[in-house]
Amino acid sequence: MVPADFVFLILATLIVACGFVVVFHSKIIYSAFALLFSFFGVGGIYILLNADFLAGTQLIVYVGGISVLILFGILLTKKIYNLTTEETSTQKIIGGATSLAFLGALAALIFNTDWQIVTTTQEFTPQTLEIGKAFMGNFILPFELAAILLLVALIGAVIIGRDEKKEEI
Amino acid sequence: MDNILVWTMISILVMVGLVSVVGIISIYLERKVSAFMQDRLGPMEVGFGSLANAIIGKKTFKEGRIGLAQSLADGLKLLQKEDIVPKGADVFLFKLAPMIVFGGTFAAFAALPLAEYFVPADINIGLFYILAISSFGVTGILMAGWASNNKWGLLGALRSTAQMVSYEIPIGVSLISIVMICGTLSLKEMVLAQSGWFWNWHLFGAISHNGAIGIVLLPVMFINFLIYFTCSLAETNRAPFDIPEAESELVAGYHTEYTGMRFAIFFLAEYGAIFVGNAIAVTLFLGGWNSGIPMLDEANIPGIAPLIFITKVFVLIFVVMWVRWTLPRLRVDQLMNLCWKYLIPFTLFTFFYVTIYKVFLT
Amino acid sequence: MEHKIETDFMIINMGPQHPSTHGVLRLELKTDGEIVMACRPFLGYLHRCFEKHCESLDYLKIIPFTDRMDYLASMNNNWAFCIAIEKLMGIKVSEKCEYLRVIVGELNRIASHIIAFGTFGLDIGAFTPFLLAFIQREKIFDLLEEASGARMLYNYIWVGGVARDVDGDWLKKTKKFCQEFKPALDEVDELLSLNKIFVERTANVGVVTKEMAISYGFTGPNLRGSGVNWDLRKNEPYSLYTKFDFNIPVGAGEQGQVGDCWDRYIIRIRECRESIKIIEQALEGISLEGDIYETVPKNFNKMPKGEVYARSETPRGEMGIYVVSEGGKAPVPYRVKVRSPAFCSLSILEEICKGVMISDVIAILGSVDIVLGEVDR
Amino acid sequence: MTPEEIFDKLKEKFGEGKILRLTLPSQNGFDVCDPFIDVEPLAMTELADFLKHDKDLAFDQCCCISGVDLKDDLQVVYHLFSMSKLHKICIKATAKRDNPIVGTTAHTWGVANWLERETWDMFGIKFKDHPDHRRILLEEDWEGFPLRKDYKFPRFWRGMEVTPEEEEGTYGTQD
Repeated sequence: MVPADFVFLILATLIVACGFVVVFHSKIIYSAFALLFSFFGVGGIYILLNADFLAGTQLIVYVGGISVLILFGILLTKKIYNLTTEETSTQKIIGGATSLAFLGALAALIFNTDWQIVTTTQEFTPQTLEIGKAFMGNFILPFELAAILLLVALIGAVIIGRDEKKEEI
Repeated sequence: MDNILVWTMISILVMVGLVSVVGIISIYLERKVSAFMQDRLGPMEVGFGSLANAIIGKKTFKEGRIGLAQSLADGLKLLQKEDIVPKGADVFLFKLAPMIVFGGTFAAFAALPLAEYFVPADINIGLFYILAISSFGVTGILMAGWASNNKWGLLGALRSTAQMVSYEIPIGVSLISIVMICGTLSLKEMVLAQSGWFWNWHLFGAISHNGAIGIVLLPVMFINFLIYFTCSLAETNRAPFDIPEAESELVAGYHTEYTGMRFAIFFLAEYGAIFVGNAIAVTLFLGGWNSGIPMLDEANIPGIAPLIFITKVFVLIFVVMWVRWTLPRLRVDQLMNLCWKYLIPFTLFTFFYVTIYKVFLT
Repeated sequence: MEHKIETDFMIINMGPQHPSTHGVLRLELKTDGEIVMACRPFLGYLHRCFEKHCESLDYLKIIPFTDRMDYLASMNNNWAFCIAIEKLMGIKVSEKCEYLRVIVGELNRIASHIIAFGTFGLDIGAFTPFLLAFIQREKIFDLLEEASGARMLYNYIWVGGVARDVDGDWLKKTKKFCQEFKPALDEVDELLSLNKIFVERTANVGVVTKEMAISYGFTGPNLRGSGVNWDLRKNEPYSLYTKFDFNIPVGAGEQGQVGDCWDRYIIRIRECRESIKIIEQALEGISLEGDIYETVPKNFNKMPKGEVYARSETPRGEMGIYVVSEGGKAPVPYRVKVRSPAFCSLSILEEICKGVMISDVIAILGSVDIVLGEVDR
Repeated sequence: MTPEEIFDKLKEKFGEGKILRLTLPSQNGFDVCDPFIDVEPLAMTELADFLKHDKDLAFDQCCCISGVDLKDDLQVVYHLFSMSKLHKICIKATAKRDNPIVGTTAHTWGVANWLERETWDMFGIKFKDHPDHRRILLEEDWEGFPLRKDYKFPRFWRGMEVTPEEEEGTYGTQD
């Protein structure tokens, strides 16, 4: 077993375990934190796959951004002096059936794919340059579209936030 | 393979040492600097001799003259303190939080280029990595504030998060200017690009990259540096942006309920974060381990490169402390105003300027 | 489709153990995020039954108790009480004693103002001015210790006189202090008063209009901060204050509106300068001839029947002492009521802390300058 | 205005029934006192309003509100001052001990709110229509009114011993 496999096992365990916590833990705050660690583990996997830029983005966007946003939402909505904010699951049968079906679909996908196993550890090559070239070259249109979308979202958020405040006053 | 493992282990050990030493030295410096500014003496009694005496039980405390062992003694004291977990706290998260905060800071240390031959993890996207990993600390702070079941803690955590998330933007944009000039994200290469005379440093327009024309970058680089420095103060919750732990408002913010070693870990992490923040400033703007005088660098004195680096960082840390003991604290809304209405537009302007420069002048 | 978003207020207890409630005051804040919707002060954590004690103590024995009310300005408390008793007994105090009272009273006023603006800076987050000013406060304490024998709780001003005489050496030291104090105060002033962040934090915050200030019983620097030119030392002169030439600084809204926190703060800095002026003039005027016990009554056996309300200007404002005496041979007052300036000033908190931010509550509380010992008595 | 003029003006406005008498120094057995006017306690609210808002009187500053235990009665003493006219007066409202009620002045002077609460706290004098009629210095559940002359200090409070046994009876009693 090479060190990379060992690290992969650790990361995979982290992701799966945290995923279980996200789904099954009764306290929503635990779910949120577990989700965060799950994201973190995914970032680790990216590094193992030599996708360094993607890993960094994963950390910045998901760990530093989205998870914090989720946590923020939870902290602001749930009362601090009521630590037992528990979520119960309803509709167990439908939920179970859906997830079983989904599991089946995934399994089918996994077993039907012709996996190509790379045996040699590839030499680490920086990805940032290629990504940058791709963004500014072939994929300039989607890139700019995404940028405009984000800008629109930002302005929209500002407008919504401002309107609410006016009503208050 | 073995070589790499050994080397990694050594690097990790050195970095663990560096983090704690940095913490201890910073705390000592903080006390001495504040004392100096306030016309006091600061710690005077606890020297290494008296500390040793106290440990073995002798009762002579008159050996210290400038209190060198004060922070060590404080650390020892905190280690012995009772580890109190508040009654309503969420025990697991409460205990986990300081580790995450510390982990975030410590992980950032890995990519610091102390010298050309000593970069513990010479990652290709070093700068990006540090920015990414230090956002991990935010979650630890949120965790601490929430888990301690204290309203002041929660308020502090919320403030801290809002502040850090906002100030990451001007930091990122101001650093992108440098990245554009260097054309790399690797911290090591950035420092290498600044070797030679001190006017090769990015702060002075990075003459080495561009020749004399680089001088047009000088004003924006100064602005960039100031913005980065301001934002790094905010990122590390230092005065005048220390509103998350404003002791006169929120008691102690997110670490109100922490005692003993857990509190000490928060402190170490905080000073570690200050070190990292200023280390990035030194690496990107002030030439990293280069002394600024080529003769000195070429002399190849062993160990001088990390020394120069750390000295530069501590000079900046001194400025941080200077600012802290001089300025009052901003209010939350003023803090956000500063970020969104002043810093971000200014960074966008410098970013634009550098883009124009890069496209048309090189 | 209409969304009804329900929000919940958070109730926060600020105090009684909180770094900036200046003692053991509890504020119950109802907050919506960072905005304070309502603020309710709860007092009494330092209540020591001063008025009840007074009803079983001799007149002279009450004086040490007055020290413990406003422990930052004990001299002025002693003085206020003595003025009331002297008014009751019809005693005219000798000029030398009056001079001494003015000197120690003004020294203590400076010491108290140092705490006031120092801790105010501390509340805003500026640590250094506080400690720089404290060095001067230590010097004042040294002087007062030499005069009275104690550093904070002096028991110095007695009915009809003062407890101890001073010598020429002390006067010289006091003079030297006056000269040293001015540049030191300038330093603090420079460091804090016009600091951009400090002004941003305090100007236009906690504005108290003239009418509100008078209605809510603001007195002293707080009242003057709201733009009312009112000082008992000028408007209802007692002791020797008619002899001295000094100005009454009045808030003018230089950085924001009249009556904001910055105005209340700057008044105190300026008052320190005026106090120095008074002390210097008093040092010129005092003569060391004469017996300080000359006008001290030998006993309190023949108290007149009656009641007096005497007020005087302490650093926190106007302290009124209402004494009811049964007359005859009763050695103790029938009733003593203290109109505490900080108590009255604090009552405005509920009114002006609506819709401000948590940090502003701290600023307002700091600018009003309360001493819980005096509020609770 | 002199105390006599103030007294006459008030009497003219409110009549004999509400404005009882004026006492000047060395009258009515006093050796020393500030001039004061005795008034009917329940008339205090409208009286305060008039005192503050009348152009000639203009008592804008309420210096002090004190309670006094007169053994048979309970008295509230108002020291008023006018910053614009520079005159002062003392108003006394005497209420019966068994049911002491005085009209509130909290709507007129802001500071009266707390001063009246303190008087209620210490003397148990009720203020009619007071906006926030709670104890202020003592605990909400404290029993008795400490500054009354017949107050006995309690032995226990909330199960805590607040007066040691040997000292019982030595506090809070005159003579």
